[in-house]
Amino acid sequence: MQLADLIDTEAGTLSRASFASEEIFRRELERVFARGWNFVGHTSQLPKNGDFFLSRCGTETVIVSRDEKGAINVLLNSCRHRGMPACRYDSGNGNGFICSYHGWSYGLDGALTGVPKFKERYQGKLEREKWGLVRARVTEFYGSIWASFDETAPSFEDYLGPDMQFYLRALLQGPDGEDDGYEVIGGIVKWQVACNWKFGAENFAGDHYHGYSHISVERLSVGLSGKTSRHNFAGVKVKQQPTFLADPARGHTIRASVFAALAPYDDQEAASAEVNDYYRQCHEKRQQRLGDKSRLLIRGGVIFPNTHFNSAGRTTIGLWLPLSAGRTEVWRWLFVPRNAPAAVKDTLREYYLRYAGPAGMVEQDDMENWTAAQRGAESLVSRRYPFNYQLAMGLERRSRPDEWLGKDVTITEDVTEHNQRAFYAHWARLVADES
Amino acid sequence: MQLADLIDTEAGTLSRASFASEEIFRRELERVFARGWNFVGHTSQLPKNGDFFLSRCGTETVIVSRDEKGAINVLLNSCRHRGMPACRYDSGNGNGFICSYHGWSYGLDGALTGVPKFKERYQGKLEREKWGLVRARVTEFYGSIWASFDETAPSFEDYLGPDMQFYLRALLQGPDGEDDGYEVIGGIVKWQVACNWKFGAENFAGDHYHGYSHISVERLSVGLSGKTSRHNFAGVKVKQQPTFLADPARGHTIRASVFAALAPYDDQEAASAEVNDYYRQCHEKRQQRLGDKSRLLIRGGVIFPNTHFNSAGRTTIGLWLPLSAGRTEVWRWLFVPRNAPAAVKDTLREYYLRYAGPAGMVEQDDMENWTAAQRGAESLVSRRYPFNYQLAMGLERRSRPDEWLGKDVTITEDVTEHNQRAFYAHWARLVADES
Amino acid sequence: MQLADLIDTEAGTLSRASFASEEIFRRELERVFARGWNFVGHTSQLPKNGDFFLSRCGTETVIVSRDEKGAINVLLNSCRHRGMPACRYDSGNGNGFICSYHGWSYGLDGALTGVPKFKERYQGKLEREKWGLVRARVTEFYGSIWASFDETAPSFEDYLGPDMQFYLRALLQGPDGEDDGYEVIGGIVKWQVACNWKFGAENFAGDHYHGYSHISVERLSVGLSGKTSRHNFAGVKVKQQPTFLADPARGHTIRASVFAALAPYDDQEAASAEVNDYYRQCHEKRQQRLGDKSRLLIRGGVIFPNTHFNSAGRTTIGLWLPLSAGRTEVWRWLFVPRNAPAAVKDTLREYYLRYAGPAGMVEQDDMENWTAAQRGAESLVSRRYPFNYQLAMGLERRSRPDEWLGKDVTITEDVTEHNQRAFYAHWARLVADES
Amino acid sequence: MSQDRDSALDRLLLEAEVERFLSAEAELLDERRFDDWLALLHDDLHYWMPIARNVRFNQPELEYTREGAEANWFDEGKDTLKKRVLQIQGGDHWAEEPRSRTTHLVANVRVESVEGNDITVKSRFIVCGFRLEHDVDLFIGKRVDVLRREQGALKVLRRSIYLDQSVLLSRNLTTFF
Amino acid sequence: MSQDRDSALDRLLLEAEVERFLSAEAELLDERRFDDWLALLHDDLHYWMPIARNVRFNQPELEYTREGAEANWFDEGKDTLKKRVLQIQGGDHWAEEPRSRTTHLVANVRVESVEGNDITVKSRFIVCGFRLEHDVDLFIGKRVDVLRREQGALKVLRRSIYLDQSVLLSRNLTTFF
Amino acid sequence: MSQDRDSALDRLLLEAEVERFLSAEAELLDERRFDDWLALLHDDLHYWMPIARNVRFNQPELEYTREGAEANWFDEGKDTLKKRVLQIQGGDHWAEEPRSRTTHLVANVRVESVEGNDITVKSRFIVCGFRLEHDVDLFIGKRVDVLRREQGALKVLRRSIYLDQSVLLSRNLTTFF
Ligand code: FES
Ligand code: FES
Ligand code: FES
Ligand SMILES: [Fe+3]
Ligand SMILES: [Fe+3]
Ligand SMILES: [Fe+3]
Repeated sequence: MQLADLIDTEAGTLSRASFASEEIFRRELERVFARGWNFVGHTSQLPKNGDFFLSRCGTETVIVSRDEKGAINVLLNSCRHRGMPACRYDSGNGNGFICSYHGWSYGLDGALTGVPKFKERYQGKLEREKWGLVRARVTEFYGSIWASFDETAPSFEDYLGPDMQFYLRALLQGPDGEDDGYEVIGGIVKWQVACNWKFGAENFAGDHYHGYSHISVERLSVGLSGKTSRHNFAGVKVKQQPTFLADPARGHTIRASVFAALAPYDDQEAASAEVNDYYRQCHEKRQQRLGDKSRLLIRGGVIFPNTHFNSAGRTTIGLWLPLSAGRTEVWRWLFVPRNAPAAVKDTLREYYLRYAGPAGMVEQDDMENWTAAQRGAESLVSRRYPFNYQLAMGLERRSRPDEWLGKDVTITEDVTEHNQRAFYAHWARLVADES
Repeated sequence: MQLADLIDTEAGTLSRASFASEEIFRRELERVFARGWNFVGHTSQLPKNGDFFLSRCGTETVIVSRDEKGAINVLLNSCRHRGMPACRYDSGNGNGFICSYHGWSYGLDGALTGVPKFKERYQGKLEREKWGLVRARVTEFYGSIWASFDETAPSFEDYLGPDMQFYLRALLQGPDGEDDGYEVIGGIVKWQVACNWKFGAENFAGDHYHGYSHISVERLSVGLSGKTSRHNFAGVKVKQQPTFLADPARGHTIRASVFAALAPYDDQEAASAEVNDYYRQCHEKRQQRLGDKSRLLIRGGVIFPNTHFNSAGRTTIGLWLPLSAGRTEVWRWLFVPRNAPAAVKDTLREYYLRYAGPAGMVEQDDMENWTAAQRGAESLVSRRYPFNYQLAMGLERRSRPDEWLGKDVTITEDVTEHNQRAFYAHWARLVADES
Repeated sequence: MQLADLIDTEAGTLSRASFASEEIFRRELERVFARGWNFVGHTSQLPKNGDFFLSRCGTETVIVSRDEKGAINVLLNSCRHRGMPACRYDSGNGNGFICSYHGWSYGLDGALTGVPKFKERYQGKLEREKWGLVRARVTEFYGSIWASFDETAPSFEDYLGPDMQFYLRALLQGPDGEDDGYEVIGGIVKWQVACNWKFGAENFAGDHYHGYSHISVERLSVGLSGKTSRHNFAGVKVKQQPTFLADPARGHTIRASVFAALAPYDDQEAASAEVNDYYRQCHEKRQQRLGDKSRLLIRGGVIFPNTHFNSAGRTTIGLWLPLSAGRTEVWRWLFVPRNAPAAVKDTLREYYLRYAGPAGMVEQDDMENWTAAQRGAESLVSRRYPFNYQLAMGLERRSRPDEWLGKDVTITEDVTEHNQRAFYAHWARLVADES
Repeated sequence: MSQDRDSALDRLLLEAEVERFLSAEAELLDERRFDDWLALLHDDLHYWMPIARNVRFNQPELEYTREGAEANWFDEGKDTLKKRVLQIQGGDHWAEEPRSRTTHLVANVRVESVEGNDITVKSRFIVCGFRLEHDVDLFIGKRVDVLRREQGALKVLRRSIYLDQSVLLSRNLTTFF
Repeated sequence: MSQDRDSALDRLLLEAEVERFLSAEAELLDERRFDDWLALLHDDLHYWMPIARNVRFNQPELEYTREGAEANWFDEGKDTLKKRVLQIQGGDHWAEEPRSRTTHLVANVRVESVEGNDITVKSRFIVCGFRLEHDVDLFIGKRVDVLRREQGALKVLRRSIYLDQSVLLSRNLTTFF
Repeated sequence: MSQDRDSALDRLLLEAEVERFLSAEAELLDERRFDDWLALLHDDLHYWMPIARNVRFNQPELEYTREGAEANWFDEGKDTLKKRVLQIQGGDHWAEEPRSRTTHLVANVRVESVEGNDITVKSRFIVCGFRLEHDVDLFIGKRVDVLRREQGALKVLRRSIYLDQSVLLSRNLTTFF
């Protein structure tokens, strides 16, 4: 299997080895994960100076901390002496970290502040400034925190590109259109799935074709109100056009709805007056704030490679963390509108829990199918037959309903595998790249 | 370790790396398993059109089905869209298979019959005839079903060769000598053993030297009647000569008994009149049907590489399925004479269950020894010392008691490692083959 | 990662790949373990002819036996026919071993004494003298038993070198200075740790810097008497100088104390009169026996590569057995002075049990830290940053307090990573060695 | 004296009733008699399984995510459990089709307190699920139930389930605890 | 009333007797007192462990192989069990020499019904077997026993064992359930 | 007759008391109420967990290392256990900081004999420990306790723990059994 042959963009096919080969997996780690930017958390998790929590950056465990100056740091959680994790608590508050092996101590910014026997036995020669915890490059973006360990990578803004900046900002706007409008619910949801991380990535990139996976839940009104079907969007009566946008040069993908026209709120949350009122007010504020652009509703997507999010009434951001070609750990942050009344926050929280994750009535069927599909990517004969990504091939276009929808993106309206094709084309370039 | 040096046919030794090296294991999968023919089941498992069951073909999970036309199909159980198993039931009856991921549907013959959004979003362009479930080559042989995914492999008959066709046909003849005389008992026995698959293969190929493994059970009359020792054969008073036959060009091996002369039945099943009568009648019918050739009694063997069987009063066919160099999954089909009275079928079933498999008083000791021997093949220093296959070396001959015993086979009478030598010589040729 | 770059002796750093790379692990097995000498047990485990026990030699399981002539044999525990362990009992007494697979039998010295069907089917041709259990080279050293499977390795004495012979002999001297003064307590302690074996090796080589690991136990008087702190040494009032000695050419390392002068016993075990009396008498006898050299007290060390020991009032010898880059099995022999009264033996036994091993209040924290540090050696980004071994670098010297402390060793007084540097320098030479 | 004895026996009878109830409940789940199982749940049931966090020894209050306030594995009422049952019963909930084979084991059943009609019971559980050819899930943890007696019958009013895994090592939680 | 109470206590006594019986039996197995164990088995014992299959939700009757008709892990009487015991006791049954160390754990013991001398009991089991240096087998499942009282003593008349694995993930079933 | 019944009920009450005691003890451990747990241990407690060896079928007496004479996993008194508790409580015993989350499950509780104030009890245990993100330890085995009644209260006088692993497959034994 030549790396250059993993993907056939003409045919719209991808080799199953992409999901099963440990050699390709190792290249992914080096060329895709070690070079990208990763979501590591949200400023609402660090209200006070001294606050910290553990997160992941691809394959790495990192400490995300707010130091005495209020600055946010992302630190490789591995003591420079013998590699021991400097921090072993999921979260907390303090003025630094002491390694439990030989007692080297580090500040909230990773500086090596204490070394036993520094004078007597290192004769003061140990270059402490060189032996602090490894610091990642960090960028805050409308409340979200991003990190990269690649000094040669572009800035986070350039990594996102102009269009994705627009979409990600929109994602992080509250229902009322206010920037940085969300806060994290306590408790990050973490679990493992026995499949390649890309099954998750391609699903969030824009797989509206897998409705059959969820036929069981369609019967059961698991929606926000518990009385409507599983999805719910800022409801207006006018036609909404599912739209799939991809940045082919950077591999980012977005699922969105574009409404035909501005329209009044249609009381979709009537089941609860309080919730309904909140969303009506938000709907109106948002129209005022964003005007015509309020017709764009982000439904989800993937910041290349493995930061995935869902929106459209429920906002979650997560990570597909590669453990091996056939095993993935998932982390999920649940968000609620910062200024919403308790009733809305509770309603959203309950909605997430019955919808997403290992106990989620919707995602359970995704996980089951991905795990089973992984076997089909692994076995000797079956892996000779590439996966098919031909859905709506040739229907993508650069022209778009509204020019403000983006400059560098390709777009397909209605169900398609366009976003997966863009994601894998970029992925395959990086994996095959010999530089 | 050069691949060419794995075996030393002069010395009668085989490198332990053959059982422990993951690199050799990968070559086995490509050169031995992907190129051979495998037993996948029996026509008695598919009485009606629409019947299907899951089986294995080396490393692959396959669907074996009888379609509307009554034809038997062996299909790779992996959806062509994203690899999901199309069927997840061990067996059943229906008119096809629907993939639970995106809902592609397939006919009993593997044809891609349904694709959601075929017209709207594939614009009818998806070449459905090219995207059906992968079909294996299939051959029925006296009720047994065989499959191969190698288009370049010879026909099953040529793969067997003339002599093995004769032996396999004989194996499948009922006690009364009637062709296709058996049916499968419901419930395939499946388990895993932490050893290389070849420990099983060489044992069934003809290891009559390991009696010491079974000294405990020899005390306990676990035979057919529960009153006699563990083996039982169509009993006649005349001398029976254990005979080991191998097809060196193809790697197949057979254990058999050849009786000195035709002789009357000797009531070995006297413990049960009904069983005894049945076997007496069968004995006589068989002599009439087969004449002099009825002196040949197949006791077991291996169709290269991993289809193994036991006979001689109890007929079972099984598969050694390679999971890794050090782990094997075993599948076992139990057979009873199609036309035997219930008492005979029950007696045989109970005999199998106390004899074979994880709960079998005989095979338990085989599994224990193979698992322990596997460690000896793996550890760094011990694997420098080859295994010894010198038993009765040089005693094999092409001349034979009866010319009808075979043209292309080599033969050794009485206990020997002749069959293992032939099995491994062929195996080593394929593994070292660079084509 | 070039093998030559694993270590930077100038900088005092070591690549984390040394602990995580499976490729380096395979080279270790071939170049470090298969070529060294290993402790396999103690003569006190084999009081009678016919006694045997199972042990390990690096990656191998071996039988250690005392044969009819009273000679000690170390045998690869793998039948030469198909690799089955010839012995499956942890210990026992008998006149040989019968393989449970095909019944080949071996003498206590490994000779192939019995082969079923030897005359009839091997026609007496099997060269039995060539097919006995593989015999290791064996050396007894003051009661300890050592083995090697490398015919090209130097003698055990040369492998030790003159200085290490002196230290090891001293280790094996009873508290009263008598040679071969110890016996093994029944029950070898065996467990597994999810870290590379070298975390254990470097710790025993001389890590007096990790006191922070054990701050919890310092509060709790787990010492010999249960009333004093965790360490206890033949107590005298004069200053004792912790001293670290390494044989750079051979990789052996020693932790010791050198007392400023001969001095009377100071009743450190006053908690128990009987114990205290015993140690006082030993102290005096030892001074008489060893004179000035009694000022040297061995505290522990490592015979390269993986035989580790602790002394200083409690004598244990153990093995770090490599299972994979990230997993290690530990075996520990506990010793008591052969001639000590029961009260002393019991006190020592209870001291070991609360101190060492998985239930040991001290070593539990070591195991926890090593396991956590292993992750830091494995993850993609963190493993780019080498481990730091700069403690007291440049303070080692060849001159020494007493010339009898050794000719070929380098020495550092007081806490240092000098011994780890010597251990890894030798290890890296062997791993990079292409011969 | 004999009064002590009587109350001791009363206690025994109550404990036995509770154990029978929990064993029978486990059986209904293993036999997939989900409607009968739902009938054992009080209409006001609260069913809660928190997520475990690794915290400093002096902050035990942070160890489990908070009910009704934070993310939890389960934090719901009977209505949602009913939907879960309906989903499995449809035969089209792929995560449970073909069905898992489960074994629910309850031990250390201890009546903690009795207040009016409410009995607080602590127990330990092991739930083992097998599905398809090779998949095994083993869930081990602790449970605190409040059982309410109404018209003589016991119903589960509150169930708190402590699973102890921090990162869930299984892909799904499709069984009931 | 006090009659109710008496019958309630009778039930309790019966349940306790059954639990003691099953615990004592488990102990005999773990202590390898196999002859004493055989003495607890009725001469007409039927001992059955089916093989589990993955089937469509609406075909539960196909989920376990049929006793007396299909392949099963065990489907035998006391005579065969006696042979299994003799095999282990010989010291030459290599799959059990050296012996495994087992722990038999029984829970959720529930008296399902009493008919004449026959008591039907449902339970859950965990059987853990260790052997040699590193081998571990964990068997988890459900059991249905029929215990018959003869001359005051209980004996196992029928034992149905549901293991729930489809492909057995262990090489051997050398222990008793 | 009714005397038989009375003694049968007495036995039941004793068994229930013992089960409650062991369940309550398990709960204290899982809730890390270690001081309360120590209070359940008799001052003369002997706490013993031998190491298992693989021996010939006819040498069962060699299978477990000997108490007070050979190497054992545990072979100690209350004083050492107190130290272990103090070590964990300090928050600086890294092998237990952050703390493990444990589930102690006791089953097959059987009163073997009663002699004066001493009750000999056999049981089976499963102890499951989770710590940090992914670490799981599962300990399964058998226990023999001698409980002594003093001033009405039960205390653990002797505890023998049979773990059945020969090579311990875990790095640490930081929990209590
Ligand atoms: S590993 Fe952190 S101080 Fe040594
Ligand atoms: S994987 Fe089968 S339809 Fe998509
Ligand atoms: S493997 Fe030992 S005799 Fe065959
Ligand atoms: Fe989905
Ligand atoms: Fe055999
Ligand atoms: Fe230490």
